[in-house]
Parts: sequence; structure tokens; C-alpha cells
Amino acid sequence: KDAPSGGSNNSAGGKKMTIALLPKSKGNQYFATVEKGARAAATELGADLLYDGPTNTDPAKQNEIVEGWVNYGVTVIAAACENKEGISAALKAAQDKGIKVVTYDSDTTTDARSFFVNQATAEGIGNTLMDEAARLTGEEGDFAIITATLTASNMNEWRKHIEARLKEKYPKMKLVDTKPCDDQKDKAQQEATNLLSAYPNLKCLMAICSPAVPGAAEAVKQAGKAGAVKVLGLGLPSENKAYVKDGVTQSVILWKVEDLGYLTIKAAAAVAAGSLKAGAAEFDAGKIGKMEIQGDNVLLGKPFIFNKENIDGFDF
Amino acid sequence: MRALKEVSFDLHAGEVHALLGENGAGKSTLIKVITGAHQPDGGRITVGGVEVSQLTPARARALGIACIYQQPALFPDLSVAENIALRLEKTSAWQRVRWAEIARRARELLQRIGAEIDPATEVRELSMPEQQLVEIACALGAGARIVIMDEPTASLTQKEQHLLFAVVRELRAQGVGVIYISHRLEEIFALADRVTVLRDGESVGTNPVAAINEASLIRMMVGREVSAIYPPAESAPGEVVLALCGVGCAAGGVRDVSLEVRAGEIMGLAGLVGAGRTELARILFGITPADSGEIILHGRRVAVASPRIAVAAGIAYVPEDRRRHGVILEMPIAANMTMAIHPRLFPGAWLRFGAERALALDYIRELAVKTFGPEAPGGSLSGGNQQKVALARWLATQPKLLILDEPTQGVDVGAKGEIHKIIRRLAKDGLAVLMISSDLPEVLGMSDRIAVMRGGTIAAMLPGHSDAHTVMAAALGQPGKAAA
Amino acid sequence: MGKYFRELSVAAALVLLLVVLAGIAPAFFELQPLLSRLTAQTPALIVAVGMTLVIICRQIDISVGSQFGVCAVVAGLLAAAGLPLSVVLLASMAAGAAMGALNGWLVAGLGLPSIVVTLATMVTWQEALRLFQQGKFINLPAGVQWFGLAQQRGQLTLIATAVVLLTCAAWAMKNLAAGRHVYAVGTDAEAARLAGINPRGITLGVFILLGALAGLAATLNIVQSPQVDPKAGGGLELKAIAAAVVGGVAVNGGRGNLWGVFVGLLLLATINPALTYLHVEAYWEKAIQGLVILLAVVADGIRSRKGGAK
Amino acid sequence: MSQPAPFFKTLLARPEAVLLFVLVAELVFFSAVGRNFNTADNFANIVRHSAEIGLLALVMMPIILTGGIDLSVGSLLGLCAVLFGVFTHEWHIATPLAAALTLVVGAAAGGLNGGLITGLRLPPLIVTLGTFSLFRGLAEAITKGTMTYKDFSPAFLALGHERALGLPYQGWLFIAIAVAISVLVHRTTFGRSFQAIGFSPEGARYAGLPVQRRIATTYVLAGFVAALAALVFTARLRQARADAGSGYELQAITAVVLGGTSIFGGVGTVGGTVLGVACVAVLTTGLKLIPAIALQGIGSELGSLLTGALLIFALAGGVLAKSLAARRARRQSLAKPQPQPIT
Ligand SMILES: Nc1ncnc2c1ncn2[C@@H]1O[C@H](COP(=O)(O)OP(=O)(O)OP(=O)(O)O)[C@@H](O)[C@H]1O
Ligand SMILES: Nc1ncnc2c1ncn2[C@@H]1O[C@H](COP(=O)(O)OP(=O)(O)OP(=O)(O)O)[C@@H](O)[C@H]1O
Ligand SMILES: [Mg+2]
Ligand SMILES: [Mg+2]
Repeated sequence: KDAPSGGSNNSAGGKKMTIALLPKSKGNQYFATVEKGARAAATELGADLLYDGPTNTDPAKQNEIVEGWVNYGVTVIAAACENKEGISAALKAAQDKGIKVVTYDSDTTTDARSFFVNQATAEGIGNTLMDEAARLTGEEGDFAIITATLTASNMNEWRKHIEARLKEKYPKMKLVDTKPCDDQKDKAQQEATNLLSAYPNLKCLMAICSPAVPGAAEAVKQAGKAGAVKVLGLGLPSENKAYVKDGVTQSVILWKVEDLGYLTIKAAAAVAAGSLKAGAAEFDAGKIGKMEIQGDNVLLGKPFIFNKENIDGFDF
Repeated sequence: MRALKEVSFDLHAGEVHALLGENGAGKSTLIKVITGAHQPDGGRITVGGVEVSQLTPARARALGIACIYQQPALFPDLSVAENIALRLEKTSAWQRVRWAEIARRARELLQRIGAEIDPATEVRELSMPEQQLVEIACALGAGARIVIMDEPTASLTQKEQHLLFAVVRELRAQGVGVIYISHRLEEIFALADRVTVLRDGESVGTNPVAAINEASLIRMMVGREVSAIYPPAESAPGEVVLALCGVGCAAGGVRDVSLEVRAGEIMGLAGLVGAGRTELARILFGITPADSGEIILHGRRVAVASPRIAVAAGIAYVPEDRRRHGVILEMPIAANMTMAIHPRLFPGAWLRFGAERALALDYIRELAVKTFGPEAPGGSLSGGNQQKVALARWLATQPKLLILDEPTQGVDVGAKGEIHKIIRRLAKDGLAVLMISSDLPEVLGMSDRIAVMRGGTIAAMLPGHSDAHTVMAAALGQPGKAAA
Repeated sequence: MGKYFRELSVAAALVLLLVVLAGIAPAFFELQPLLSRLTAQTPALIVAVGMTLVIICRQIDISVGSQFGVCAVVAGLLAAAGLPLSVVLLASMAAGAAMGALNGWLVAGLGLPSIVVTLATMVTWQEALRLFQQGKFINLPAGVQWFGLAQQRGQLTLIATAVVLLTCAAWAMKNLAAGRHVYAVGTDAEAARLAGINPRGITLGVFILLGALAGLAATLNIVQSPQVDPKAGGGLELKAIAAAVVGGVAVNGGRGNLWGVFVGLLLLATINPALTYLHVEAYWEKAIQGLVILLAVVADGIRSRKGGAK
Repeated sequence: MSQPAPFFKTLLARPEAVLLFVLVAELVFFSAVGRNFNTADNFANIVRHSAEIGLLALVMMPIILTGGIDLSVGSLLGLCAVLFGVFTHEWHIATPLAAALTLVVGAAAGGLNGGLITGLRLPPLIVTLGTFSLFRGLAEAITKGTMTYKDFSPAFLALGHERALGLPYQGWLFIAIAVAISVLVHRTTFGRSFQAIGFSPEGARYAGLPVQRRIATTYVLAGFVAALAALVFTARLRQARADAGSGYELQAITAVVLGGTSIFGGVGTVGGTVLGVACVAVLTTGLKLIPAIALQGIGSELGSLLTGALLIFALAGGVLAKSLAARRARRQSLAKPQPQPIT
């Protein structure tokens, strides 16, 4: 039951390391891509990878899965937290049993994990989105947000930062409405259609969940407002390539998702093996290079902005 | 359980063949086999000399077999015309429905049996007897070679019965074979050419009606002697138990009913179909509470707003439709019998299984219910035994006023005599009985007084020894004759 | 009037809502968004038609959203493989019909309760699809959107398809023997059997029809954009059931009218955009939807009580 | 008189017996194949993770027994969780009082369902479909979707995390409610009337039973226990949010039906429901402890998928067994005695 000893990078010596990877939800291309990167890293390390999560975003289910893993006896857990406080106790309980914990994608409370593999902070995402929207609209005019559900906590976090940034820097811009799309492209498209006509002065649609970006773009395209109303959001290049090339969608903001999965597993294994300790300034993540560490955050690098010029270079 | 053993039975064209037997003898089951509703385990069925196997309702219809089931098999949400059409049309799924034609034919058929029913009404709005009339119209319109009638007169009054008899005779004249099931022996003698008696799922014998009399028929049915004579009245009426002053309920079509029933008295309630007798009973039992007038029990006015209040006040009601209202078919006999006395038998809401079983066994014995035991579900019993269970439930409440709605409808002679004796005994013990019945001999034979209803109100109050003619005249609204 | 009270009162509520919108937010009636909104409802309308038949037959199918998702992915994959749209449509409808047949067999053949059967198949198809597709979008080739027509033409084609289908179904339910048989089976299956109708066949039939319609709806959905979202169809069953219920279809079978369902769907589909146009914040949406359903049935309840007391 | 049937035959004829068999098979299988399945911690997990759904299933059972259904319990759980947060955090009511208040609100919300269903004679499926949206919508409106209540008192949180005699607190709560409901359904006239109503509401009315009051009782009870489940849920997750309990209604219905309660009403036992809850909980937890499945990353999907399949097989198996039994009975019926009046 004690923390397994031999969890180093070689599987030959000692017990095989078991790494558990928790997505916010399954059946979602974003996390499927994370898993892809993670599996590559696990194979490289010769470690077992468990991948499980709620089928729909559900903090209660996340807790249950973590508690199940504690009982299963995994070496280290890497979690993307749907809800900061909701899961922290379960993660702390895992730590008490000698299981190492790192987080990725979205963090929990700092005492419930050793490192956070940070692809971008909530503040960073919020600011980037807001700044990009301001750039596209010339810092003035109405805009609206399309989110997944009104209870999705990381999106609510981003919205908070977006609104803070808006207040602080862009007095001539106005957030007129925020609509949920239930994580469905079609619903996002309908909401966007209504927003476009209900707010004739709308200059920009900001879609902060991935199916909403193509949904909003399709609505703008069908309304014949391509270019006149800017579309930006957080999404995957593959889902948005056509719209970006047609000039409907201006910017898609994201990080290299597969690298996030890869880095997370590498870091988790290193934490478990004891080779990554508090105070380190740098982490060698193998094929994707050396990553900077700030405090207890392992940084993947700044979020990318995909646009017409560079989108062809990405295939996820 | 095996409902039918070896039954051999033949039907000629142009004859009325009566099928007779005690409750549970297997008459309805035999009918269901003939119409393809149930599959037989063995044996052969031939129609017009051709053997048929794998009979389904659709094939039976194609062969020219039409049936009026004991329980109306109608669609309450559809109109009368549509109901008739569904039974009569060849059912090719992609055929168009010809609405005008359907309505016309329905009107025609209903007129032929003298039923005043608008073909456009939904069947749910019809009373039981009216539904029975629609069933008869269906069978009539089918142009069938074989028409089966399972207790068609059970809920009809004399006027409709006569119309029905005319229809049956007309069918016979057209060369149609009619199988006619009834517990009323006089009907059989009036109508049938031959009669087959079933007992315990076996045929006891087939005879021409001319060669047989009532006593021998009864002997064949029950295998013993039974007197078909009504037990004599033994009690002298006491104080007034129930008094009604101008009671009415607009929704039920009942108005201004005034009536007194005394302890130890059997008050017969006669009337034609739709005269409002069942509605009156439903008012007294709080199912459709009265909206005018006063109900006075033992000198105290009671507002009977729900069956619960009625039960608490000492009113018991054995309803007309026993399968829907009288017993819960899926529940054990014991649970059925104790259902109305929960507060008394189970103080503090705690079930006492021993007490329940004992009580059920008492009543099973007392009323001679034919069953495997108190745990058997109510649905496993035949109609007459179900009626005894329904009666037991209400006797267990030790009521002051017992309302019986068609207490012997569909009950065989043996059981009928037993039920009559029970009713008499209850009256003797001081119970006030209000007995609704469409069986005129029963009303005449059992009642101390007879109230005749017409158009939702009391049309006449007659003494118990009145003759049938007077009662009918009052029910039909011919005051001159009634007075005579 | 009395017979169509429910349909008319729902229509009145819809008209009232539209009048309010016309007064406060005339932009609601701009052609393009209006057309888009109607187009977006065509899949729901087609599924609601099938659902209505199932409910009239005294059954229910809560797996239809999952069926829709499976059909959408089948259609999407075939279309992405470059097959002609007619083949795509047939395959999608066949897939739907097969899933409907499974439901129908379990319900009609084995006599299992439909709410439970379809609860089980809903979960099963949904999870199977998740395992298979992992949420990945399917990108469609250029000629698929709007059947290769211009946008407005395509939208009108879709709307026309749905309305024609609705009209045919409504006519058939009233005037074809098969339609009346559905009502008869829904009212009393045993009586229907005795009347020579095959209740099992009818029940199986409505489930297969609903499945096939889900396939049709899925195909009509994928042509509305250049990508297929495998999560499409989530919540569709509730939408179709709510439309039927608000439109006056009795959940215990035997009664209902497709035009009522049409109006019910329009009312429900108007509320959500109306909130946007009236600048009501989004978090009121669910509460208001629930309230509308409750009001519709409460009005019905009060009316039938009054009717009963008359 | 009826012959006492052979013990095993009667046992196998009951759906509960089949479920018990399935449960034992699951336990044996997962003990053999699963990793760390047979541990106290794992059983504590199973209990904690299924307590709320179990509670909802327990009160769904009497409702389904009367022939009704309640789709709103999951949403009501969410609303009650949020209200509890409002009471403690915004109105600053002491935790015990806030909990009591939440229970009252839950019962009242159940009363709304019951009132509409019985007062206006509306079909439960529709009424609770409406309140399913309404309750969730109110929870979202109160929190504007975003508000999360956290930092509850440690004494309250113990409800979700501590154990007594090895069993988590919510396990004891579940047992208490299960016993209470079982007594109510199987040992009192309430249960008797639920059953009668389920078989035939009209028949029950003609027997003088207070049909509408009894039906309303089941919904009020459901509301009350849904609020209780909300408290347990909040204590377990240490927070209250508007999305609490999403989808729980269907899982509760699944457990009840799996437990042998007829969706048409009248037939069912509380013991069966408990077994139904246990079968699903053990199955979904056990699957994730099988290394081969965990490594494939398909634990959650497979759990749901198999639950669906189990439901179908349990129902279909019941039907097939019944028809086989009927066929055998028909063959033997010649030998059986006919019913006689008991003298
Ligand atoms: N569904 C059933 N399952 C088992 N036994 C049944 C069923 N229906 C009827 N029986 C039994 O079959 C026997 C014959 O019943 P049937 O209804 O044919 O009698 P019947 O002669 O029509 O009586 P009645 O005059 O009361 O209508 C009865 O003993 C009854 O208990
Ligand atoms: N809401 C209503 N509006 C109008 N008429 C009604 C209504 N409800 C019932 N009726 C009619 O009132 C009449 C009284 O029916 P009821 O069943 O009381 O007759 P009955 O005398 O008991 O006859 P039977 O006992 O032979 O059935 C019936 O014709 C019935 O159709
Ligand atoms: Mg019979
Ligand atoms: Mg009557």
C-alpha cells in the first residue's frame, strides 16, 4: 500500500508505475487529444496509464473516480479539475495515502497537489481572449460570449477575468449577453444567430468552449456577416480550419494540446520518482524540450493564437 | 389452471344455441377460443365444414364470427361511429377511412336496435349499458355467419332486452347461427332453440329447449337441486336509516331525489338504462358528491364528500362494474376483503396479517367463495365469485346502509340464490339495503318497497308486491297505467 | 372549439408571445434569422412527429436523442466518404429504423415497459457512440451543405420537407386505417386485438418509424453545416416529448393531434430566442421553460376539472 | 389449498432472488479479477458514491408502486443543495436549522408535485417533467449559474466523510431510510394502499381509500428525502452548486426497475430496490478496478453501457422465465385440483 518505490523512467527495475489521468469530461476531442499525448509519454516511460473521467462534466463524478484510484493503488494522479474546491479534499486524501498528485489544464487548491502543469492560467486565457477581441474590434463596440453551461466552473473563472480586463482596459467595449450552448455546436449556432439579430450593433462573438467556435462561425457565415462580426474563441484548429481560411473566424486561441498531455505525464512521473521537486527551475520534458518552472507551475508556454497565416501548420 | 377440458359443441345455421353454466364453468373461455382471443391446447374447430387452425381475432372475423364480449371491448377515446367501424371494416392499413359512410352506418345500426346514441360521442361518455348497446350494434353490423353474445342483457333493462330479442330473432331468420350466453333462464326459454350446459369446463349435455324444463336445466348446471324461489321477507322495517331530501348532482344528471330507507328494509331501485340509479348510488357514496339537497343518516345530516366519509358514516357500496371497481384483480382475496376496514382492522396503520387471514377465511366460508385460498389473486376467480369477494369487503365494514348495484349481474343461479339469502339475512339483522337491479323478477322478489327512477329522479314509489307491469309503466313514464 | 381547446390555447399563447416580440423587438422577425431558426427546428419537428405517434400508441421513447446522434455520425461518415446524399439518407434512416426495431421488439415482442427499455437503450447507444467517436467532429465535403443549393434555397427545402412530412402524417393519422389503429392500440391494446388489429405490429411499427424519422432528421441536420457534432441530439428526446405534451397529446395514449404538437414545438422553440431578444439573462431559461410546461398542463387540468363538474 | 412450492423454485421466481444472485456473482467476480476490490476502503467508497442515488431510489420506489413517476428528484436535489448554501452563507442561519429548513423546502417542493398531480389529476410524467426544468432552472437563477457555496462547518462535512463502525455515515442514513420505507411499504396500510392504487386507482377509490392523499404523500416523501440527499451530497463534495444531482433521476429509476418494481405500478419490494442500487453500484465501481479495463480508459462508458444492458437482460429474463413457468404450469394443470369452497 505504500508509495511504490521504483517508479523511475525505466520499467525494468522494480514495480511498474501506474499513472492516472483525469480529464474534465470524456467524449470530448480536446481531452481525447490530451490522452493521445499522454499515451505517447506513458509508452516512452514504460508506465501504465489509466484514463477515466465523467462522461459529462460533473464534479461529483470526478471525486468518485479519484477515490476509486486511491483504492486501486495508483502511483500518481494527474487531474484536470472541473471544480477547484470540489476535488481538493479528494486529492488531499490521495496525498495522505502517499499518492503523488499533479494537476493540468485547470488547477485545484495549491495544497492539494505538488505541481500544476500550466498551459495558461485562467487569468492568462481571460486576458488573451479579451485583448484579442479588443484588437479585432478596434477596442470599441458590443460583444457577446457563448459558454458551455452556466455552471462550468473553469469557464466561469475565465469569464470573471474577461470581465475584469474589460473593465480595466476597454471602456468603449460592452459585454451585452452570455449564452450557454450545452456543449453542442448546433445550439451554439442557434444562440449566435439570435444574438446577431437581437443585438444589431454586435461587433464580436467570443466562444469560450470548443464546439461553440465553429457554431458561432457558421451562424455569422449564414447571416452574411463574415468579417463584419468577428469570431474568436478557444478551440481546436481542426474544427475551425475552414472558417479561419474563409475569414469568418479571425482567431482561435489554444495551446498545443497533445504536448500538454505529454508534458503532464512526464511531469507526473518525475514527481513520483522524486526527480522533480519543489524549487526546481526547469524541467526536461524529453522530445518537447525544456520547460520553465515558475514557483510550482510547470509552464507549457504561452497560448497560441491560430489565424489564417499559421493554421495550416497544425493537425489536431 | 385449466379452464376448459374436452368441450364438444356444434352450432347450426339459423339457430339460437344457448350456453349455460355456473359462474366459472368456462363459458367465456370457450367463447374466447372460438373468436381466436385464446389459443386452445387441443381439439378442432370447424367452420362451415372447414377445419381452421391458428385462429386469431382477425381470422375469426374473416370467417364471419362476431362476438359481444361480457366486458365491452370498446375504445373509450374513440367515437361510437369509429368503434363500430373498427369492428366492421376489413383492416387494410393503407385504406382510407370514409368518415361520412362510417357515421351513416353507425346511425343506421343504432337505430335498428333502438338505441338513442349519437354516433359522434366518445365512448368514454357512455354508461355501461349504452356501451353494451354499441357492442350489439357492432355484432349486428358485421353481417356474420356466427354471432356470439356473452351475457348481452346483463346490464340492460326490459325495453332494450326486447329490442335485443328482436335483433336475435331477425338474425336467426337470416340464417345466422347465434350462441347466446345468459344466466337468466327465462330468456333462454324465450329465445333459444337448443341449450348446452357447461360444468367445470366440460359439456354436460346438449338438448332442444322444447325437451327440457327449468328445474332440469338447473339440475344439469349445478348437479343438485336449487330452488329458484326468492327467500321470503322476515323482517319488519324499523327506524329510518337513510333519508334523502331533494338530493341532486348536476354532473350526474340526478335531481331532486327524496327517499327514505329503514333499518331491516330492502328498498329496490328500478328503472331503465340511464335512469340515474348508479349515479344516485355514486352520490350517496361520495364519488360524485351531491350539489343540492340533504343526505340524512340516522337523523344526522352528513356531507358525503368522498367515499372515505361515506365509509366512516356507515355507507357501503357494492359497485356495478366489479372488475374495475369492485375488486382489485391483481391483489389477494384477503387484501381485497379488508380494503375498506383498514382503520379498524389495522390500528395505527400496522398490518396484522393473521387477523386479515382469519377474517378472509371467515368470509370465504360464509359466502362459499370458490378459491384456492385467501392468497389467491381476485382475478383468478370467475365473475360470480368476484362478486362475493366484493360483497365481503363491504359486509366487513358492518355498514348501516348497504347499496348494492346489480348485485347478481352475471351471477349464476346457484350463487344468485346464495346472494339473495345473504341479503335477506342482512336485512333481518337490521341493515338498510338499497338494491339497484335491472333484473325485474329480482326487484319484485326481494324488495320490501320499490323506488322507480326515471330521468334522474324518483318517478314512483311502489310496494314490494307490485307486479312487473306497474313497475315497467312507471319506469317508462306512463302514469295512467302506473296508477292503475 | 371545445375539441381543439388545447391546440387553440397553445396557439393563443404563441400569438401573444409573438405580439409582444413584435412590439418590443421587431428584429425578431428579420427574414434571415427567422429562417435560420425555423430551419434549425426541422429535425426536432420530424422527431416530434414520430414521438407523437409513439406516445399516442401509449409508449414513450427516451432513446431518440441517442439514436439521432448515432444516425448523425453514420450519415456524417458516409457523406465524408463521398457517397451520394441519397445513399447517406437511406443508410441513416436504416440505422435509425434498426435501433427503433430493437426498441419495438423489446416492447412489443417481449412486453417490456417502453420507458425502461428506452432508458436502457438511450444509455447504451450514447456510451457506445462515445467510445466509438470520442467526441470528434466529422468534416464534410463541400457539396453536402444545403444539398449543394444556395443557403436560402436549402433552408426553404428543409422547412418544406418537414412541413410536408407533418401534413402527410397528420392526414394519415386522421384518414388512414393505419392511423386510426395507432389510436385504437393506444386506447386499449386488448380491445384492439379483439377487433382484429395487431397491436404488436402497430407498436413495433411506430418505434421503427420513429427510428427512421430520427435518421431522416439527423440527415437534415448534418446538411445545415459543414461539420457533424456527435453530441448533437443531446436533450432531443425531452424537447420532442415536451412539444407533444404541451401540444396536448395525452401521455397515457389514445389522444393527440399532430398540429397541436407543431404549435407546441413552435411555442417552446420561440421562448428561448425570445429571451435573447427581450434581453432576459440566460439563467432564467430553464425555469421559464419548466413554467411553460407546467402552465400548459395546469390549464388543461383546470379545464378538464371544470368540464367534469359541468 | 395451495401446495407449498419447492423452496428454490419460489425463490427463483422472485426478481429479488435473481438480483441477489447477480450481486453475489459480481462480488465474486470482482474479488477475483479486480484490484483491491475486497477492501474496507472500497466498500466505503461504493457506499458513499451511491448513497444519494440510493436515497432517491428508495423514495422513487413507492411513487412507482402507485403507478407514478418523479423525474424532478435530481433537479430538486440541486435546488435544495443551493438553498442550503443560501441559508447558511447568505442568511447566516445555523447549520442544523438550515438543514431542517432545507428539508422543509424539499418536502414542500414534493408537495407541489403531489398537489398538481392529485389536485388537478395531471399525469405525473408531465408534471415532474415541468418541475424537472423548473427546479433546476430556479437553482441556476438563484446562483446565476456561477455561484458556488463552500466552507461548510466541519461537523456538517463529517456527514459526507466520516465512518461509524466501519460504515460511512451516509450508509447508516441509507439503512435507516431503507428500513423506514420498507416498513411503510410492507408493514402498514400506507403500503397496502400504494399497491392498490398502483393496480387500480379507481378500484382503490371505490374501496374508500384516500387515494389522492396517499399519492400526494409519496411525492412529499420524495421531496423530503431528495432534500436529505442534497445535504449528503453537499457534505460529500464540500460545496453546493446548481448542477448537483444532474441525471440522478434516471439512475434512481434504473435501480428501482432493476429491483423488480413494475413501472406500471402495484408490484415491487423495497428490498429489491436496495439490491438494484447495490448491483449498479458494485458493477460500475468494480469495472474500474479491473486493470485491463482501467488501462483501456473505458471504465465509465463501460459501466453505463453494462448497466443499460443489465437492465434489459433483467427485464427480458423475467419475461422469459415467466412464460416458461406458465408453459410448464399449463402442462401440469391436469393433475392439479380445481378450486373448491373452503369449508
Ligand atoms: N386469466 C385467467 N387465468 C386463470 N384462470 C382463469 C382466467 N380467467 C378465467 N379463469 C378461470 O377459468 C374458469 C372459467 O372462467 P369463465 O370466465 O370462462 O367462466 P364463465 O362460465 O364465463 O363464468 P361467468 O358466468 O362468471 O362469466 C374459472 O374457473 C376462472 O377462474
Ligand atoms: N356528465 C354527464 N352528463 C350527462 N349525462 C351523464 C353524465 N354522466 C352520466 N350521464 C348519464 O346519466 C345517465 C345515468 O346513468 P346511470 O349509470 O346512473 O344509469 P342507471 O340508472 O344506473 O342505469 P344502469 O344501472 O342500468 O346503468 C346515463 O345515461 C349516463 O350516460
Ligand atoms: Mg363469463
Ligand atoms: Mg347502473
